[in-house]
Amino acid sequence: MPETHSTLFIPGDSRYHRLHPFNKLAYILLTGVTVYLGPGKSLAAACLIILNAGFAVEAAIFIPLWRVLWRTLLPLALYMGIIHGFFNPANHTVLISLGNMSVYQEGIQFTFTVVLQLSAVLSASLLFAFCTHPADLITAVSQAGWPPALAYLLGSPLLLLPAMRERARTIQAAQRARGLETHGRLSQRFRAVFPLITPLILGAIVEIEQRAIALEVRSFNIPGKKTSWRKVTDSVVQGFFRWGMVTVIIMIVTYRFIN
Amino acid sequence: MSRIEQLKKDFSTTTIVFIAIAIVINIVVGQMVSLLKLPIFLDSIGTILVGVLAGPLAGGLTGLLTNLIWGIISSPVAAAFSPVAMVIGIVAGLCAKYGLFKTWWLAIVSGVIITVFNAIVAVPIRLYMFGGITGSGADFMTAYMLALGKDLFGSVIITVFTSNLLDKVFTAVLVWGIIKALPLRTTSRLSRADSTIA
Amino acid sequence: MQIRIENLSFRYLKSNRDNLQKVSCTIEAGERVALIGHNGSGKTTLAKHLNGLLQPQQGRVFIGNHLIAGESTAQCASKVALLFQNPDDQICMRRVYEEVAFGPKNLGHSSSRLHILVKEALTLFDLSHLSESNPYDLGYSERKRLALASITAMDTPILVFDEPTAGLDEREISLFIGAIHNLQAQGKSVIMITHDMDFVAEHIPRAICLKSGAVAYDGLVQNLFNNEELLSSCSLRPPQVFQLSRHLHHTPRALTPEQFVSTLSRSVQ
Amino acid sequence: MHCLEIDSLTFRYPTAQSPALKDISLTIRKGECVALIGANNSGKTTLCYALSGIVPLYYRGEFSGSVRVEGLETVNQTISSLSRHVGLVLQHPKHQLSGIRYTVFEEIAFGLENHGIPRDNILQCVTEALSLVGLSDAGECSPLELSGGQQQRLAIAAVLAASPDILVLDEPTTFLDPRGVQSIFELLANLKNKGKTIVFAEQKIEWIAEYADRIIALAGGEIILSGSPTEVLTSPILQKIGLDWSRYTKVADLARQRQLWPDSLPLPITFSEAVAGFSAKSPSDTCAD
Repeated sequence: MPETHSTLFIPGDSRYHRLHPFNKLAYILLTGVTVYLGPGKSLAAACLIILNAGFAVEAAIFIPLWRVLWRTLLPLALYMGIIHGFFNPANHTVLISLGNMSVYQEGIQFTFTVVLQLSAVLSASLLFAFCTHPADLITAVSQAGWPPALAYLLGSPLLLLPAMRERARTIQAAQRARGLETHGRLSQRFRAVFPLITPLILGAIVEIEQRAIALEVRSFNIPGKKTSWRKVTDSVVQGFFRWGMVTVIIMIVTYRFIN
Repeated sequence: MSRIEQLKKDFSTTTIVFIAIAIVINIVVGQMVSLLKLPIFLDSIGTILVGVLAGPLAGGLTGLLTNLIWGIISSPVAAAFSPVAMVIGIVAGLCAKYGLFKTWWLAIVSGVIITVFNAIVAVPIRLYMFGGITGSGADFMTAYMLALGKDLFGSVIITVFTSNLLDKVFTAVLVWGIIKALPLRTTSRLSRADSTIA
Repeated sequence: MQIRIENLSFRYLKSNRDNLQKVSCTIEAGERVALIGHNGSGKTTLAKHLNGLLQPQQGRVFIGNHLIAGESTAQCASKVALLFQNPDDQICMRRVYEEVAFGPKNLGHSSSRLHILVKEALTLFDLSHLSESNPYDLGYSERKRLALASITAMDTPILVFDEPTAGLDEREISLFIGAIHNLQAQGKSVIMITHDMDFVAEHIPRAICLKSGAVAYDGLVQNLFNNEELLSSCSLRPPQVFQLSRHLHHTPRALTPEQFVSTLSRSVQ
Repeated sequence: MHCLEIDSLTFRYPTAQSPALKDISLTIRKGECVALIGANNSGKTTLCYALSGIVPLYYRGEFSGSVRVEGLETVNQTISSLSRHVGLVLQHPKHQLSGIRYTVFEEIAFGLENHGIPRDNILQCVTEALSLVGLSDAGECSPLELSGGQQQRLAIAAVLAASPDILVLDEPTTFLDPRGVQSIFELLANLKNKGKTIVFAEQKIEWIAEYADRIIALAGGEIILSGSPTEVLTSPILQKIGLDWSRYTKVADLARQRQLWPDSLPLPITFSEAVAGFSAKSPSDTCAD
């Protein structure tokens, strides 16, 4: 069975799934701008995290989202906690003393803020990744009248990926069958790079012409109005929210520049 | 040639497909190399290849989209670094434009230049979004620098620069070698190839 | 060098059935064997066990009395060379000559020996005049021949080819036929995975047919084609000459045009 | 009526030293099914590209002479305007997927969407194309899940959706297993019956013999032979240009040398012709089975 899904997308029919992809994207941007540039960093981030958790529950993806979130953030938080707790240049209030080393309050606070900010942005991004079928994003891009090339570039890598991964595996097998050592000493492994990646890259580049011709004969690049079979639901309310979010983003950015 | 004409030439259907393929190459080669357990990533090889063969804009787009797409498939953290990947593509394209991919030793120079610009863009993101840490082995270096009494900014700059130097130089030389191996009929279709092939 | 497979079973990680089921067979030095069966019958999986690309989950594989277990493919490569279907999955050098030399170089042949092996392989597949070319400037079928040459040049006692004739034209196929006869004359075994039953009928004496990972047939090609039930259950079509011979009620049924005509002349007399 | 006319066409790729096609003149009637044969690098692919406008509109090389598709000079057209008249199918099924459509149905719709065809018409065109190639049940599948043969039929459906009258296929069966090959030839026969003009490059002589009305043999970029399947496929010239006779022809030729094939009959190229010829020679077949 060939691998056909290469994204985080989990099918569903929740309200968050049905939102227009641009709204979800604007929300990520809004989250980012709010937690990094807006006033009340930690508090805003905490509120947004709670909001995102609500969305995740509504979309029935809370558990997978939570899993990716902590797997990404836990190592970061640990490294950060240790490094900043001990060495942050702003450290001066000792929290715990361990022999001649000390953990400082400023470093821990700093870590706490950064992790909160990251959690907010990451959860908003994951909501997008888990709840948006790539085809909907592509459709939204072409319906908005953006160049077809952009839709192609956003969409096709996802569908090319499984086949290319499979090719990478075959190339490894083929070159090992020709006596290439891929597990030996460091110098051997360095030397293995070229025979492994050259066929992958050259083979893929040689295909380009055929793929380009196949697109051209199907009028990929012609100017003029295009239609779309797939439909992405949009509404006046969604449009209103979208522009609302854009306005807030602009306001926060301006606020930041003035202050 | 007017700017619009160059833009059209830079973004022919062939180039668009090339960019899409290069994005996948970045991802797959990155994974392939991680299996070899080497101190390099090679995950910008497609970006640099496009930059050199199809111009800085196409290269920048390749980098940007690679990380955004990476964000959809595995972890949104990669998406945060998409400006870095974009700059790698742009700088590679500019280096090629000024003939810095014509020989292997010029490619090394390009690799160093790319590393510098990589650091310029990566450091602020790493600093302000991630508190200077990314959860990789390179963080030990940051910790060490901080312990030596350097400030956070300086520590992160040194970390980013040193952990990328070998990778970017190796990638640049590899790209030079791959372009040499490309069939003539393919390079003849790519807009900027002539400026590279000595 | 003999290949002996004993009760080999294997299942891929995500598979819901055994991809190889208790496969046993012995292939002697100098034999030519066709490995046939429909897509997904386990042909490639079996081939990958011969050089350590896959390790047996059950059963054993011997190459020349030597048990293959826990050895890296790079180590097995000096005994068993394996060619994958798509030549672009292995071409990595900038000149045809170097490409052919890549395998034997990895195996550590001396430079004088290396030169002879490469020259021979290039001649065998009519590529000598292209030895300085860039492989990717060649056409698909020339690259396919290049891949065949680079496997042959490794000078291994056992060669396994996956669909070696796909995409070759008649002249190129006759080059390949010449090559496998040449290999046999050197006492090397050739195993080829193929869908081309006409080729099998005319050039390969023995067939091993896999069906859902199990050996459904192992023996002379002639008898395989006589077994119509088995053929259709493996969705294989008998070769053209054989079909003609069957339709005309010849006995024994012919595999090659020459056999056909001699049977025909006997029946007329 | 001629729907494809080539007049003294010579073409050289930009980076090649010698021309890929030399002084080709050729006309193809509406509804004809023409096979192009030739060794590798004989110019089959380039001729397919010339017939669909890819040469010289995508590959801009040294082009002289003229190619007219339904009266339109290809040099003056665009690839997409030509796609309404002539559909091009390539060798590798995977390379023809648009790469941005997740279902078979949407894959076929891709070309129509680009032309701005309204939704209702898309539904109709795609449904027709799907049933024509026998993929009606696979509309909601992912194109990546299909077998090679199915993917190639999908590629054919995708170009047919723009309803061209002419179909040009460049070795569509090279990468397919026997079952896939059979399905493609059955589809071509079906399309021929529907009145489509078909030009296809192919290596598999035994299949060509069954399905083509006319065969053109190329070597070194020139037309060496052109005529009925029997004329071309039993010509001794075939072996000289790197091709070979089908097994049926070879058998009968050997038999003829021993007076076992009727002199009055031409050499067979298909199974049924061979059966007919051998049965005619020995009506009182004594061989028991």
